Amino acid sequence: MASVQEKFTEMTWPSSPEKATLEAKNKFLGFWFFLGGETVLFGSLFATYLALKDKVPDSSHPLAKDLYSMDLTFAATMLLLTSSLTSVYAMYHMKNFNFQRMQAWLLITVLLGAAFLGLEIYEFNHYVHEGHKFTSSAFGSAFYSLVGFHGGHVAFGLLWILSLMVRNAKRGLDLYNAPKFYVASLYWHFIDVVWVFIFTVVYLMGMVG
Amino acid sequence: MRKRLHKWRLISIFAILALALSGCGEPFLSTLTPAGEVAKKQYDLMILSTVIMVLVIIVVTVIFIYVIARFRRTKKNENSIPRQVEGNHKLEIIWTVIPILLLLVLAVPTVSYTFQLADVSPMKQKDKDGKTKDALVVNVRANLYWWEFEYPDLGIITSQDLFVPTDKKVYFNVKSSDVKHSFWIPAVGGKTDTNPEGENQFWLEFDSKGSEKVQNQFYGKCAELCGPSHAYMDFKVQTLSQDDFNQWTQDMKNLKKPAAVGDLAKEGEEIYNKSCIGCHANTANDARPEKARTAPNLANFGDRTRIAGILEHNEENLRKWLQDPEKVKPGNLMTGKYQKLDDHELDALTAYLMGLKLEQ
Amino acid sequence: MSTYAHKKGFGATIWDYLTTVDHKKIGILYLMAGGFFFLVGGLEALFIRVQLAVPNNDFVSAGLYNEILTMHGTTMIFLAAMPLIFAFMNAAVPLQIGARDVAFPFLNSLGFWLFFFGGVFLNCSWFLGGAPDAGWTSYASLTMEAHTHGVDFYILGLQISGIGTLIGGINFLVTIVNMRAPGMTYMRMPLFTWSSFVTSALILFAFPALTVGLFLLMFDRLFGANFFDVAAGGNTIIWEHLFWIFGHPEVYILILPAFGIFSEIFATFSRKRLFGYSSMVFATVLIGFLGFMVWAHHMFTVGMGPIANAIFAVATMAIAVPTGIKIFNWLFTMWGGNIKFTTPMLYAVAFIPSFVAGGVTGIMNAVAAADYQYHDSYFVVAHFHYVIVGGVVLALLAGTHYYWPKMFGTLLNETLGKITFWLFLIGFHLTFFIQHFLGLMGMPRRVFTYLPNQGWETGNLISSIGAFFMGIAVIILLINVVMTQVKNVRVGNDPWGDGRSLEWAIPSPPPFYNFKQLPLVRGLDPFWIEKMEGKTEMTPAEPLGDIHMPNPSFLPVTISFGLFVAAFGALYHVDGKDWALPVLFVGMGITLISMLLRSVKDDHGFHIHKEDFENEDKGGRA
Amino acid sequence: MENLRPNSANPKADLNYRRKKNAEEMRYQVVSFALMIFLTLIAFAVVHFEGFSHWFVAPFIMLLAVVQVIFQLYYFMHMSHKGHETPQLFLFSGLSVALITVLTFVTITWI
Ligand code: HEA
Ligand code: HEA
Ligand SMILES: [Cu+2]
Repeated sequence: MASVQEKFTEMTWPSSPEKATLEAKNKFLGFWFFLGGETVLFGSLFATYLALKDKVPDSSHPLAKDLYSMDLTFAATMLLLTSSLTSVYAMYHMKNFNFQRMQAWLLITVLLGAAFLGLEIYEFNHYVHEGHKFTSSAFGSAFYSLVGFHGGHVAFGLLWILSLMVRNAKRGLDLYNAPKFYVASLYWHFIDVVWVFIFTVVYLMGMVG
Repeated sequence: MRKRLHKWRLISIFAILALALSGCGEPFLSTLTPAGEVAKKQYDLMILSTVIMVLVIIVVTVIFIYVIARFRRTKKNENSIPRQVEGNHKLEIIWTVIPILLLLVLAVPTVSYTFQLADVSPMKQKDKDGKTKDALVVNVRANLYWWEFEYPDLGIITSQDLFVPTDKKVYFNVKSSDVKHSFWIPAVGGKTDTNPEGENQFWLEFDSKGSEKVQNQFYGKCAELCGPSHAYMDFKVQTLSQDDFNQWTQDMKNLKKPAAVGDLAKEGEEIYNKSCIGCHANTANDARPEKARTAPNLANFGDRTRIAGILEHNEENLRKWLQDPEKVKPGNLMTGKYQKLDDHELDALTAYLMGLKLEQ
Repeated sequence: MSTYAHKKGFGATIWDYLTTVDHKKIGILYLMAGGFFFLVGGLEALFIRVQLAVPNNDFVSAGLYNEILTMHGTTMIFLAAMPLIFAFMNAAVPLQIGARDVAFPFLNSLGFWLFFFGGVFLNCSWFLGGAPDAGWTSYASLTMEAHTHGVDFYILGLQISGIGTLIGGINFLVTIVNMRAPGMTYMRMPLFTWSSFVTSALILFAFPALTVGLFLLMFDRLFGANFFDVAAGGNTIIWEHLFWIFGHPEVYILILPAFGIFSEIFATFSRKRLFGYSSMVFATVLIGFLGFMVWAHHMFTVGMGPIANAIFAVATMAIAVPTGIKIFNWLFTMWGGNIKFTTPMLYAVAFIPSFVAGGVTGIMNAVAAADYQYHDSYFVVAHFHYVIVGGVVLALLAGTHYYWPKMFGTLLNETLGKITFWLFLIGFHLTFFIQHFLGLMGMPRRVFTYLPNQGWETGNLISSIGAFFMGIAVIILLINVVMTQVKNVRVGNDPWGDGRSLEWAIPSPPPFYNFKQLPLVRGLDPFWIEKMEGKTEMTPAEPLGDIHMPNPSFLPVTISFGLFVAAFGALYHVDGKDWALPVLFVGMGITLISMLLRSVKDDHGFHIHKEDFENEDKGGRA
Repeated sequence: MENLRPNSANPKADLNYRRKKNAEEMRYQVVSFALMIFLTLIAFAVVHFEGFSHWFVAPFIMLLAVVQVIFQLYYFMHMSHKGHETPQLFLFSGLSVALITVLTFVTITWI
């Protein structure tokens, strides 16, 4: 078993640093399990949303098809999908033991994620002005809970990746932090997976009516 | 071993004793004395499943007793080491297949009865006035600790006491106006939840033989925790022959604004009109919308068998209720809705309410 | 390492337990906390039975009864049964698979403290305006009406302890997958480990549904959302589904480890290999799998329609098959065996008829059309106490006696143990058998009292008498525990003499690193195999080397405590209290700062060097 | 731990080999990304051109989403690599529970 504090060179860097120590393997597997649980969590939120979609107290409240706009959703989708690719690049450089490039790609990922969040906040704000509020109808509660939980995951992911970047900026890659980077990137992909369903089930299907 | 048998004997004696003491429960309340088609079907299912379960228990118990009697460690075999058997495919197949077969025997009637009990198609057939063609429909509305029964095709509303004809399917639309409750008449059939967000439909049939045995009165219960007085959310079912039922509906329809008889009752009427009528209607054809009907309809109050669903129907108890309903039914929604009544006012109101009767 | 702590006095011992990341000590913590909550829940049960002993009783008021009833169910399920199961999982599973530690020692400790503070928070409600009173199921329509903070305590308390449980579950999954000793293949794992594995998986998939349900309820009650407000388009059935999507797997979360404990006990005291091991594993997995497809059998009367009812009815019945496989395998484990009736074995033996009786009434409940009669009546109360008390509680009592030596190094007194057993068993049947009939005679559950002349008096009185038998039994158990610890007669590795799995190959209690050298596992029941070849210890799979151990940490306590504080802020926020928001932020701050500390401060653990072992004695052998 | 240490005698050659393999894999990733974007575009386009019936659009875009997610899981999250058997099992179990939940909520929640 390799030691976590060992200093590495390109040559000695293992080919799967995210699973090179027992701690790393545990973290890797534990995180996947966690994602399995998260799937159920989001499944429940999706289910709730579908059951309460367009359920409003009276006809003065806007419905899904009155609200969602294609441009905004499309832009948000592109941002988040792209950030998934950039985080893949980061992991590519991690495997090649290229710390600087990894950090750079992570930074891009974080920026894309932040832009996505910005759009989302703008969107929520816009809806609230149209009378679609968290507290105005069951539909509103369900919508903000599902999309908001996802947004919360994005925000948490951003903070996580940022703090990993800052914490390890000086010391570079080793077998103690490599699995952490890797797991954070898995989390980021998972957020993207959830978004694929959100833009399909919530937005696109909402627009169809 | 002897100790064990002893214990089992003790328990079964207790159980049998208890059963003997109480039989199958009270016939107006027990699911074990079914008095209607639905309850009978359910009783059949209970018997069938019990038989299967007893069979299972016997098999297990026989093996069990044999094993623990036969293979005990004794001084003699203290150090012997039994053969380490891995398993036995034949046995394992047997105890997989037999339960599957038993379950099939149970599953078929289960599915079939489940569909039968859910068949409410007659209540969907309406004539051109929007009335149900030839089925009696009752809308049951559950409220915090009281029940309302509306006969939509007859234009009658009653509360607390449900009136039904015997030997005929009665169809129910059930719902709740506040929290979830559940509508249950154990001797006549299983329960159906009254949900706040939608109506449930089901049917019951009250047979005349069973009704006779209980002097035409069954107990109904709320079966879903709904707050402090959940335990007191009882109602009564009065069964009538078809003719009597027709008579009853006629009487109810003809029930005029009640005329108070006597000075005391007249006084009571005044108090009633001042303090009670905002919530309680005193005619059977209350035309107000559901939302406005926030308390039990009192049109035939004098004919009821219970005060507030639980107390013996007499003047003393009525006074007790009117004086402080909270004492009788904690958490009820009448408490605090009217001013305190002094002794005289209580007498007056009691006299008035007790006079709210169908003309006989 | 207990000697280490003892030398330093009481304060040091406390600190040691507050900061421990050792799974064996965490097991003891779970045992103590879960045991405490069991007493609380049991006391509540006794209050219930006193109130119901006679009609029209006024021992407690209507509102208070509902609080006691709710807290009894909630406490027993979440704060007693599950933690006690975690106690044995922590005490035994790493040892059974030949691991030095669990996969995430820190998270393991965090899981415990989250559970603990969640439980304490929930019980604070007693002193702060009233406990939750909407039943352990807290159906949304009723909880939306609740005017006290009771339900909010339920929501936040369960949320906190639920996270702890989820963390614990993930920890055990990874431990079992990644940390097995050389040779310990999946199909050589003891059945308790297997059932812990499946249970952990159920936790992983079931708890998120509860988490979401609790969130929705919290949003509605504390932040003005409308999920369950029918007037605003909401729907309360959503809660029922979410609760039972969690709730049904939950009952298998409870019973599977119980099955596991009994499997160990049957094999040990029959001195025989578990009959049909592979079908036992298969049945365990199948029960876990089917457990996710049947939740709506709690909702037959809701009005889902005959199609849904029929599907869920048949799916539910299917569970009888794998459970039956287990029952018969246990019987045939004893068949031809050499059975010794120790206290744990008595519990195991008594479990079979008790649980079968409860299981078959489960199948009766599954007959949807007939369940319209059983549902929400005492028949259901009888069913689930037969499976829970006759299954889970008997297993916990059995496990307490069985694993006591491994956890504490002493043997509980057998005579007192047997007295406890008989009193408890008789009391149990006395209490709950009659309840079947009460239910069939029309007695609804969750009633705070009942009127006379409905045919229920005798039954209820008998039932209440039975409960007191159980109470006395529990008190005798407590006496037994105290006596045993005072006498402190130490035992060796394998005090039962017939131990089969790895935990019995090392000292009782084991050293904090468990195995000096990882054992080589050569088959099912590895220790038995070695014993049969005349050896007294396991063949090592590795040379003596340095052992890596995790550092203790106080952060799990602070992280959990922060949430505990924050929960008060969230709860009183709706009352418009000025201090509520600051408290919320301070609490979250404590938690977040602790988490940040954890993540920026590298924690590489420490090593025990192999030289240190050389002069250490090997511990007594049985 | 087959991946702990380079197993060829010449570390330089080994390094080059790994570099090449990583680069090749990265190319796959880019291709799958392009496909994902493409699928997304189709989904948006189908909704944008309002000519299609609801009964076609809904299942169709769901299908696209599923395909896209498979790309994410198997390529971006490396679920196709070996050593991912247990993660697969647990992810799909979670997915099944989620699916049943969704199914019931759209069928038997409203009475
Ligand atoms: C440890 C807990 C536990 C366990 C193991 C079980 C096991 C089972 N339960 Fe139970 N159940 C509860 C805890 C548990 N339950 C609780 C707490 C509630 C109420 C919650 C509340 O409302 O508050 C409940 C309620 C409940 C209901 C809802 C009743 C209602 O509210 O109307 C139903 C309905 O189907 C049910 C069914 C079953 C079935 C089929 C099993 C099966 O797993 C049983 C299988 C076992 C056997 C069948 C015995 C052994 C088998 C054989 C010997 C083989 C041969 C057998 C046959 C052919 C039949 N349970
Ligand atoms: C693990 C779960 C579990 C366990 C172990 C128990 C154990 C017991 N339960 Fe409970 N029960 C539930 C889970 C459990 N229950 C649930 C989920 C409900 C449904 C709640 C709801 O409807 O919402 C319920 C409901 C319930 C009811 C129905 C109430 C109603 O519907 O109105 C009753 C009534 O008899 C009851 C009784 C008992 C009894 C007598 C025990 C006994 O076995 C208890 C034995 C233990 C003791 C007797 C402890 C003795 C303690 C002492 C002697 C104290 C000593 C004190 C100090 C030293 C400080 N329980
Ligand atoms: Cu269940």
